[in-house]
Amino acid sequence: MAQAVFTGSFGVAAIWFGVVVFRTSSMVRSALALLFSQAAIGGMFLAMETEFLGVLQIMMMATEMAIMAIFMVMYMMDPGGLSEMDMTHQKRASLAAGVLGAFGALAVALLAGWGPVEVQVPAATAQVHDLGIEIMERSMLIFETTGVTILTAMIAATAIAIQRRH
Amino acid sequence: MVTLFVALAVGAVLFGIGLYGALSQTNLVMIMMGVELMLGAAMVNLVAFWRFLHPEVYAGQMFVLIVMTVMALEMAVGFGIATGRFRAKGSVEMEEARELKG
Amino acid sequence: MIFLVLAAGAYFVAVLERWATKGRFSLKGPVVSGLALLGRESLVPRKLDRIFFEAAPPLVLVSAVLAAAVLPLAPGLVVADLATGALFVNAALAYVMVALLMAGWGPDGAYAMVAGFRFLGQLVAYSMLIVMPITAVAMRAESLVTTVVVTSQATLWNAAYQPLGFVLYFLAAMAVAFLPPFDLPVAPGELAGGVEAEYTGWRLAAMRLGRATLVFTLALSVTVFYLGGWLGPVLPPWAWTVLKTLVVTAVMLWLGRYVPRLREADVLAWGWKYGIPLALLNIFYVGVVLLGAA
Amino acid sequence: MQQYAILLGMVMATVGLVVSLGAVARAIGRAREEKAKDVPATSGELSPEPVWVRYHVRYYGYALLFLAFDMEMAFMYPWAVVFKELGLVALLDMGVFLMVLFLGLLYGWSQGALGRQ
Amino acid sequence: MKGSLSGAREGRPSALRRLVAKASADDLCAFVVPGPDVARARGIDLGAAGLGVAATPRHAGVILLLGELPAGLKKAAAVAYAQMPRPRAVLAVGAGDISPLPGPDVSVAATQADLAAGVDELRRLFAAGAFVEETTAFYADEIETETTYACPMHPGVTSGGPGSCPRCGMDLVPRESTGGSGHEGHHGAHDSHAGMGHGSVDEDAGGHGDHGDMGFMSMVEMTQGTPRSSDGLQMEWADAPFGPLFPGLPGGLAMSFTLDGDTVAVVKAMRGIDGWGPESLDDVTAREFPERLAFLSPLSPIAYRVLALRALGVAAGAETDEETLLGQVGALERERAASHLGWLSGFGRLLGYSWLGENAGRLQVALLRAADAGEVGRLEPEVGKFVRRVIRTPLLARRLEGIGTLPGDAEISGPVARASGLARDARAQGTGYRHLGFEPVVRDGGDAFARLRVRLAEIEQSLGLVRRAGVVSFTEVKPAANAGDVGVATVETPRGAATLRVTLREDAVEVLELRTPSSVHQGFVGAVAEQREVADALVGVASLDISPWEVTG
Repeated sequence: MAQAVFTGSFGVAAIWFGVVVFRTSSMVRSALALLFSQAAIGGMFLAMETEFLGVLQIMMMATEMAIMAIFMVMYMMDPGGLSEMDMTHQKRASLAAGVLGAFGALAVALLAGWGPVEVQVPAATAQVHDLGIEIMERSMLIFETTGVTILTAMIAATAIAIQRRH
Repeated sequence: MVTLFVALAVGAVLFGIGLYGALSQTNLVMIMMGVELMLGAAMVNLVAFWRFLHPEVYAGQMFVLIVMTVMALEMAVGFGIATGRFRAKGSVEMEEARELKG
Repeated sequence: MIFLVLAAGAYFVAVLERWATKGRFSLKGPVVSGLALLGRESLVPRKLDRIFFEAAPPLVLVSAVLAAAVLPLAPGLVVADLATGALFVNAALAYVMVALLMAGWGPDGAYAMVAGFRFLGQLVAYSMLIVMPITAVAMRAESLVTTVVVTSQATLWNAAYQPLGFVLYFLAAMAVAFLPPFDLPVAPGELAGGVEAEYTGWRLAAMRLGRATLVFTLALSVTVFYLGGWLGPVLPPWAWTVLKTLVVTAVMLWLGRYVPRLREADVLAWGWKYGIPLALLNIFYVGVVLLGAA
Repeated sequence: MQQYAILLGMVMATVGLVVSLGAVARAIGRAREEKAKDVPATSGELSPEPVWVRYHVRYYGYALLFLAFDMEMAFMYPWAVVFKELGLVALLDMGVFLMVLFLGLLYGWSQGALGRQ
Repeated sequence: MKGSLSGAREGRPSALRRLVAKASADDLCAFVVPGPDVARARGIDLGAAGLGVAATPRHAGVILLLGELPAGLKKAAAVAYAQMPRPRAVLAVGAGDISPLPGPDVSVAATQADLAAGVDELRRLFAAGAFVEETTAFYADEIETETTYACPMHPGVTSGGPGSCPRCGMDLVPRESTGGSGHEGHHGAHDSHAGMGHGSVDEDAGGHGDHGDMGFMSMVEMTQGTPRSSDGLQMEWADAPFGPLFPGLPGGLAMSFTLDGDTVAVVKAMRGIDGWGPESLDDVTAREFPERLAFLSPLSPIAYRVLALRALGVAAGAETDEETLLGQVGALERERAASHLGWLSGFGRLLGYSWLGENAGRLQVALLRAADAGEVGRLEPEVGKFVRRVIRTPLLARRLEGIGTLPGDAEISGPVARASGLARDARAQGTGYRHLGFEPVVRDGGDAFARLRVRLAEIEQSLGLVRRAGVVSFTEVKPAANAGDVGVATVETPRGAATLRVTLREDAVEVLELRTPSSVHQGFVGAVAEQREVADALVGVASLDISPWEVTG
């Protein structure tokens, strides 16, 4: 039960920050709101006894969303939100889509028969270890592919963003 | 059981918010934030499934790692594009993207 | 017990810092200036991001305390011996940057703004140099549990086992705690206080407290990861940890007195052009050595 | 589980400490409203104009590379834990992975991403 | 008012309040106006007096006013004082009238002993009177701000009151600007903001209707007509004053950087100190003229005293005797060494190199306090050690090289010139130096590091000259000149060659021309600072060693 409570409260935090992301007019705020939303998701992982992923999520998102804040401040007009200006369009449609999506997912979550629920999970130390084995053995090719993907992303990002100086 | 549903529900709501954001925002960077939220939702569900359905199969955790990577790469490339656009057009507004084409 | 040690440690850091900067060693110095700050008005700039402004000082302190919580002072003497302790330390320290970013953006002041983004750049430079050396440490310990990391150094301290990693981590740790010569976000001469410029009264006191705790935490992490934590003869284990930590702190604080502050461009360039390759080299070296041993 | 509870408790305690600091300060007195007191202090000049503008960050080249490069450690930590166990294979796997990433770094370097823009 | 602070906090003294009051008395931190450099140049050591020096008024409890302040600095001091958190106090050290600030809590003469006594007095005041029943708010016209309303998207659009923008219909946001008296730093700012918004009004008036709702704003339009940035990304610029009371620069030096991110795009309003300069030299008799000129340049008074004496001497056609010349040389060289040390101390503070800052300051004060050439000589070995150590500092070269380079044909003098390989030195022809075997120190590079090396070398050279001269003081012989005589003289001050041309009227001296190195060098501030990162820009400016007191006009 405690688990459900923790998961739920972190979940509520995640949702609340998620809402703030699109409600606030200050760009830095919205970036950091996303940061804390993701960190709360990490908290949910911890509550669900997935320690490694949880801590990793909390850490990764701190740096990545902070960097998102950089680009928000660079490219969004009026980053301080000094004037509450509206930068949305097709509001109703997207709201409908959002609600629809949410309810669709909810319905699936509730209706689908998930079968028996496991109560026991491997200890956190074992998790890290087994994940390592997984990466190195079964998912080795996925892992290496990820490497190549990251390489592509780095090259793409650099090639587009950086202007060559001679 | 309860926790699983709680997690899935949270995932669903987050996904909804993300979808709304991605569709409603006029600005490339904001759209990406919506996408980030949706990916976050996906991760929540994945972890929930792994934890409550197949804790012995670590492909689940691996999958989460991959999603995380996708998130990061999406940001890297997205911001790359944003920078390029901004340098070229002086803006990252999608509205204007259309205007300037037409 | 642990909290006492932490508090005492942070306090001694404050004393040492005063000694290093003001050149006067006084045990009651920090208390006096702390009280003095409490007694002064804590001003709040107009047109500010109130949430950020208020949240930054506690966030620095919180992340420092959390990082310290997973670092053992002695066998069994650790708040939370997490299975991913080594990773948790990084995770907690990442939020120092978030806090400083908030503090920089919050007050809507020119100096603070520049300072906040400077520190974000600094993070981009040092982050990898925190992560990779710790990875090498974990390789040797076969675990992310901090207590195991310490016991894995029973035969030889990591400082000697992987000196390269030690040096990189030490410098990166100084950068995390924005100690001179990495004090770009506070830079008294360049930005008149930087992120701290708009903080006064008790908020400034909280900020300084957080900074002191942060320095202690980082010194403690250096001790645990590289200087064999509590390992040592005669003295009780916790005494060894504290002793080593304070020595590391002293070195960190005094180093900065004798070199000029680095330029942001250099911090970034060196971090990426030398730091990361060296860190990778360190990992590879440790891997080879471990294979040789096996 | 209870470890997280302890950590959560520590967070609360720390925040409580800061809040109580504030409370003591409040007990001593509130700040007096005065002219120009709440304008950000800029070395003796009164410059109340907002600086919340689109800030030109010069290191976005690094930032972009960092975003991608950062992910490598998500795989590195579990790898480090099982390294000894798997031995050479692990070293080679990670070696390849890191080499690939390093190529990306070198490309960025060659394109001048590592530098003030 | 006695027994309590002018800037006390409101509240009936309680146990807790007494405690914190005592604490704040024990740890006094001062914000120095015009700056610590002036204090050191007057041989005053603040640290020894038990005062910490704060980088910003926010962190200070005491504002220390040093010497008679010109109007411009009084205004700045008023602003700084207004921004200090209470309890705050005013400590006047040899300062005359300090309005608009409230009357000083403690006022002492500008000597080390008096200052120490004043600080003790201040401690008593803090302990006793940090909290009083009721306080009065500090107010002065100088800190008045006026609110105008501007459209965030069209900064050109401003109005007196709230409303909505005629172009985009957005609500205008309040923006404050400083009222009060003359303020170049800001009159520039608004225009630049307007220019930043977009090129001109008509160009975007049309391109606007086609956006659907009025709320939506185009960024393309915002970024039109903005000056290009180095990497082609157009961001908005913000003005940030650096000075007159900036910790990393000589006190009084007032600049305003327009920042493009952390890079200086434009340097605005580099100016001397309001209400200071040669115009205050009118109607001064020949008798007190040297006195007056020396007073006007607190960072190197002796050089200007000698300059005045020589100019008057030439006017009178009087020949200065060997012994006086030697005395002048000794005094000048001692001052030069001290001034360079003072520059090093400030530079160390800017660089965050605390060891340099502290030791250079200590040596400077010691040098200025030396009673005779013998004492100066005894300092020589220590100074030598110090100089060699500074040169060997790791990372220092890396920090300074390539910063603050100047255009080749620049009309520079003094160490700045000698650091770019030019052997310009008025001493080379100067009487009195010949038989001391003087050779100008010349280094190549023309950047901040070369200037550092030149000054370090000159410190040792000057001490050597003092040793050979054997004296550090001279007797003033007031030459009796007749009306109509014209005299011109040039002296190599620590910052470069200063030239003075005077003519005598029956009762007063008329300054025909006063050419100071700083007023020449200030013209290059833009060249060394623009398109540099803030820290590098500041290093470049500081390396020129501009004395705001000499900046005429």
